[in-house]
Amino acid sequence: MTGEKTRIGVYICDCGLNILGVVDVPSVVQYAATLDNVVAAKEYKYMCSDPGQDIIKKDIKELKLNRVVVASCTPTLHERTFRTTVSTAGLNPFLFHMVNIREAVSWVTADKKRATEKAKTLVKAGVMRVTLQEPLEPKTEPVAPGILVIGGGIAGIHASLALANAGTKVHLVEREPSIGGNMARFDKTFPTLDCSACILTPKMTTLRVHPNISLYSYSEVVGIEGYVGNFDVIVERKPRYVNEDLCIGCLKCIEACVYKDARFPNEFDLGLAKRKPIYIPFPQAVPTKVLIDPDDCLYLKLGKCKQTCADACEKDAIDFKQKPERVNLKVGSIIVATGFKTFDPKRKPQYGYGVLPNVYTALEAERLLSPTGPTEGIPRLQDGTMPKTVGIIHCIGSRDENTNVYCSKVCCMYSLKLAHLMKERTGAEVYNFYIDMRTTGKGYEEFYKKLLEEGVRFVRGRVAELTTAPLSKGEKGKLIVRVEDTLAGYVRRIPVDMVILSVGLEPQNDAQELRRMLNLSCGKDGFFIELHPKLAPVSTATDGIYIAGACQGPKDIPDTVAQAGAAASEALALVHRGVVEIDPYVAVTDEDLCSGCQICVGLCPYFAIEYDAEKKVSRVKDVMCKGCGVCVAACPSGAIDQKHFRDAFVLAEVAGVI
Amino acid sequence: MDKTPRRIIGLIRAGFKDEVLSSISPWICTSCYSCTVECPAKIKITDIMFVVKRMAMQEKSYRRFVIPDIEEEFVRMVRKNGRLTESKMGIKVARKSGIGNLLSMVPLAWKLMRHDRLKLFHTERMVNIDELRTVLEAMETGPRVTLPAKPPVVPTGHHQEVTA
Amino acid sequence: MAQAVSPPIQTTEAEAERPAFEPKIVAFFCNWCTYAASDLAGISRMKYAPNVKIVRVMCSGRIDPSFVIEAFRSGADGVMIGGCNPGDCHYKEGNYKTMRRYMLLSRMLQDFGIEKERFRLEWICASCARELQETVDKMTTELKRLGPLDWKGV
Amino acid sequence: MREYLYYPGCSLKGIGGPYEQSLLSAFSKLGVKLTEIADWNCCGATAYMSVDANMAIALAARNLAIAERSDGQDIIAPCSGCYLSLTKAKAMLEQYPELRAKVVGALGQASLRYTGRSNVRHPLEVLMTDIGAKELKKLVTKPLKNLKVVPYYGCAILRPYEAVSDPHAPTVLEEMISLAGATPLDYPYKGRCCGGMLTSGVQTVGLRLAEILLEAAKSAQADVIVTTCPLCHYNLECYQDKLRKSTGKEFGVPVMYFTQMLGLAMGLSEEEVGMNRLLRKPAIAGVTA
Repeated sequence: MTGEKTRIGVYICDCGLNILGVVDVPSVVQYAATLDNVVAAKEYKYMCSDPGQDIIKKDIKELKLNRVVVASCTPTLHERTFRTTVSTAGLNPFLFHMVNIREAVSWVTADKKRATEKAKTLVKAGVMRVTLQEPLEPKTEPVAPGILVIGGGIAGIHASLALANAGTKVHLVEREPSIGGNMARFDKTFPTLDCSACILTPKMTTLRVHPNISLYSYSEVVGIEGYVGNFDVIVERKPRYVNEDLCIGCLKCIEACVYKDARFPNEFDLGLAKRKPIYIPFPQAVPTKVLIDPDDCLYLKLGKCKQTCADACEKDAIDFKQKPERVNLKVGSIIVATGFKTFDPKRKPQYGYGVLPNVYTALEAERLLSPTGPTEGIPRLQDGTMPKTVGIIHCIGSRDENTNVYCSKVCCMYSLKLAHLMKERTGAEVYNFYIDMRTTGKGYEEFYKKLLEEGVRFVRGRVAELTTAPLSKGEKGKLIVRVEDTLAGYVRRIPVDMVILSVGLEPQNDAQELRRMLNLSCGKDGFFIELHPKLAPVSTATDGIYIAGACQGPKDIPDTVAQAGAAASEALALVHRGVVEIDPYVAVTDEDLCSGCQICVGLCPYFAIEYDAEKKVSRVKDVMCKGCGVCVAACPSGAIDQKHFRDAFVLAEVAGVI
Repeated sequence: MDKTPRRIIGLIRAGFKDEVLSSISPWICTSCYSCTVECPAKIKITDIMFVVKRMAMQEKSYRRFVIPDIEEEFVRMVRKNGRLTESKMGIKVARKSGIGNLLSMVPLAWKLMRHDRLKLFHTERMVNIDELRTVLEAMETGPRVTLPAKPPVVPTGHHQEVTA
Repeated sequence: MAQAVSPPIQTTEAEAERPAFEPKIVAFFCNWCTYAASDLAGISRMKYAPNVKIVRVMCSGRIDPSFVIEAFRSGADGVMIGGCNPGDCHYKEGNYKTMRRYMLLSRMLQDFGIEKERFRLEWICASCARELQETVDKMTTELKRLGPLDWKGV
Repeated sequence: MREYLYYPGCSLKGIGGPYEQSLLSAFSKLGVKLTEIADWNCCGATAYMSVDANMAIALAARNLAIAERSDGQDIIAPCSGCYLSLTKAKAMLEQYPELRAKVVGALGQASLRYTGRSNVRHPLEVLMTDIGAKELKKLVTKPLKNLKVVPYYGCAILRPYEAVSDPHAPTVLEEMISLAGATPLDYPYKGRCCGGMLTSGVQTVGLRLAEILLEAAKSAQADVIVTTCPLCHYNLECYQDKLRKSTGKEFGVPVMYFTQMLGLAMGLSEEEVGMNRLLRKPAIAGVTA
């Protein structure tokens, strides 16, 4: 290319009215034409469209362009598109530069004149930068065949099965002793009132025996290194104190435990039922293996116990000496399906959760309604009687500037489901206190209508408070719901026996830790952010990592399953391609300039720089360099530079923007 | 309360100025601020009630009843003495709410006097009332500062189709 | 709270005729957090001062002190560096290096008479569009108050 | 020695007399000096704010300006209404520069200077944070054993400013009650309005609010309701007769100030804390004898 005259084509996109509505594009084109080395400057309605790309291709061939600048949206959106465009026309893709005049100009600038000026300045800087750019070859690397799925709720289960059925090796990591997630806690699902266990359990057992799936239950991902195609994962398996390979799930040990009564709160039942120190979380648990809680077990706590459980085990599976174990995995991509937690209603003291009797969260109500739950599916009050009236209060913690501003999406529907089941099981009069009914799924509005016909009562109004202080005889011993009935136009006091708080969905407590480990982004609400809300809904800003289910935002089971399938297909596409292209923005040393001080060696977080003691120079190992450029900025002799981000390129851009 | 706070806010947003300014609800508000700390939309309802009351006062469009009268009486007394004399205020209030009410308060007043908490002929007042008057008069010169900067009531609204 | 009321800014007639000073600010943003925040600001249609021109780098750790000095030398009135929050760096710890470099460089620039308001380091996460908008506007306002930088170089 | 400025407000000079009396004797027992703000004026209360906000703020600001003369001292405003008016005025003067300019100018006409440097505090919060539970505990010589107390905060010290305690789940008064050796009852309406001005203006509403509070206190089998505000005290104490006539309910719940409770626990006599000025005295073992 040396000696050849620089010929630059500049293409300015109107983006419909997105750019044109604010920036005077024709004047930017006119201006671009006057810049050094620019041989063509053109405007088009949508540069990213086929005809738009064709203009560029044609010009490269006919006008013999050897540099291209496109001024349009953010490079995160279309840099790859245009690189492909220029390379199909025979130009090296790295002789292209993209200038952002939409997200960085037209959408963020109020004054049209100043927006146009800014666009001109940025185009000038882009032209100055591209003039210096050099051709590069993209790096390709093989993709490891396995896929890691984090989280064994319905999202993780569905994604794992989809991948495994396609012949891919899956590693599923679940932190609880059993997979199944929250769906396993539900009795029925809305709006079809399918039995949750009946549709979930077969999937769980299929997963357990699937030859392509390695299940790590009661385990957590504690470390992830690497990048798309090549992730090194460390999984920590918490000790069950029961050898998983030997345990056959006969449950004789539980029977034999020295504790004759179950007296420790069962996590699966949210503390509403009790279990022994040695237990199985719920009957359909997968894997069907017992475990021992070291905080409750006499032997593990005090070192003293008759160990009747071990005696009862015919397989000698009980192992009090078990220690946490670490497993190293190599995977090509990762699906994050870590789910949600429910809003803690103690943050809204006016609803008396934890203080007043017979006030439950919706998830607790699911257990009360489950045949395997503490009341065997017939909800009872704390005194053992059946409730005659039940109040379900919507939007707890949701749509509230003081807590979560977002709508949790599933609560209206699950509240309707709970109302139906409550009425069906107890015959109670059920009130729903709602702000708006949001029933926007298939068959959802019909379900709402059905409940209206069933005689479930609906009061539109945000409940002010729940109190036990009666103002009349009829209110004595009741929970009184104070609410402005905005349809009737009165402030009402409605006495009920039981209250269900329809708590919203929140990100898991440790979502931030996982976010850091995986280099993901979270929104203001703490849920993981997708790469693009419309066109890349399960991808993330980190290549090779996909998200599915409620860790991305509140969603119901159908949406979760659909997303899990989408994430599986994205991950599969990557693994099947077998290779991944990586931007070659690596650091390079000029051995003539290197003084051998080795400052860079210590700075590199990837150990990608080695010191050649013989020649007394440092050298960057291409394959290990991730292209951050930290060493470049630190080199005291100016001997290191970064491909595509050379000092000269950045400085040209700086000179351009001033 | 003829209109709930939610309705008052709704009417303001829809531009029903007359309906809002003639409502007794803002005057019934004891400014306990419960709504303000609880509002899921962080609307400062109590402060808006104050704005509505002030606008109604300025435009003389409030419904005449005991509360606005008390508040005006309060202001008069403070301007005169710099402080409030509860006994005198009490008598005025009781008188405004009817002769029956006034009489019904007599036993209580008597009790309070006996417990040294009410002095019938005492007036609570500042020493240097002129200083306070100087400040208040200075406040009255020049334009009034509107609080909040943008008043919440929009000027016109579509009116109800049917009035029952 | 030392001063009861800050006096209104007085404009003389001569000043009023001159076009208002618009500072030039170069913003080096890392690709993963702050540049993503600027994209989000765009998508959310948040308006901010057009004085800021963004130069994208992969990591704030790539920002060579010479970039900053060069920017000031060629006429920038302010330079902003935007990176990921501590602990959130896409390249593990590039931003820590940025922080150390920034502190040194900031002191050095102050010695050369460049006010510290002219050179800022901001951690702005990918979803922090609002912060981005506020920071950019605040810096622009501050620089308007400080006036143009008349720097002849080191 | 700790020193504070004291802003009594109109009520403490009248119906709230026992509050002033017990506050002054309790603080003097603690060795804390309270200096009454010289020639203070009415805080403006809610009434002035309803008529004219500019004037209401100026009224409150004059008190703050006078307080600033005693440099660095915090203002103790025992009446919740005064506490809120003064705090609010200060906040609004920060929030609205235009208003501040006007008020500063008007105060200037009377040679008063306002900078906004004095803090407004409620005595409950001063006792629990500045003096501290540990120090107070030492001085409790006559714990009020077996006394079941309803902690009643009312509105103005809890909302909308959060300086005294958590507006949703306040605890500081309960701590004070326990400290005095008494038992704080679980009371659902501890931050609910007492009726405010409505008890005299619109009795159908005002007395109803007082009734709800008294009813709940009675059903909690309270020996006494402890309040932090003269208006709450008046509404809850003085309307019990009237409520009996209108509703037929006999409440018979005594109401006292937290400063009276603390004073008694610290060994002050009934007279010193003005117990004889209450319409109905709580039965406190070992005190009344």
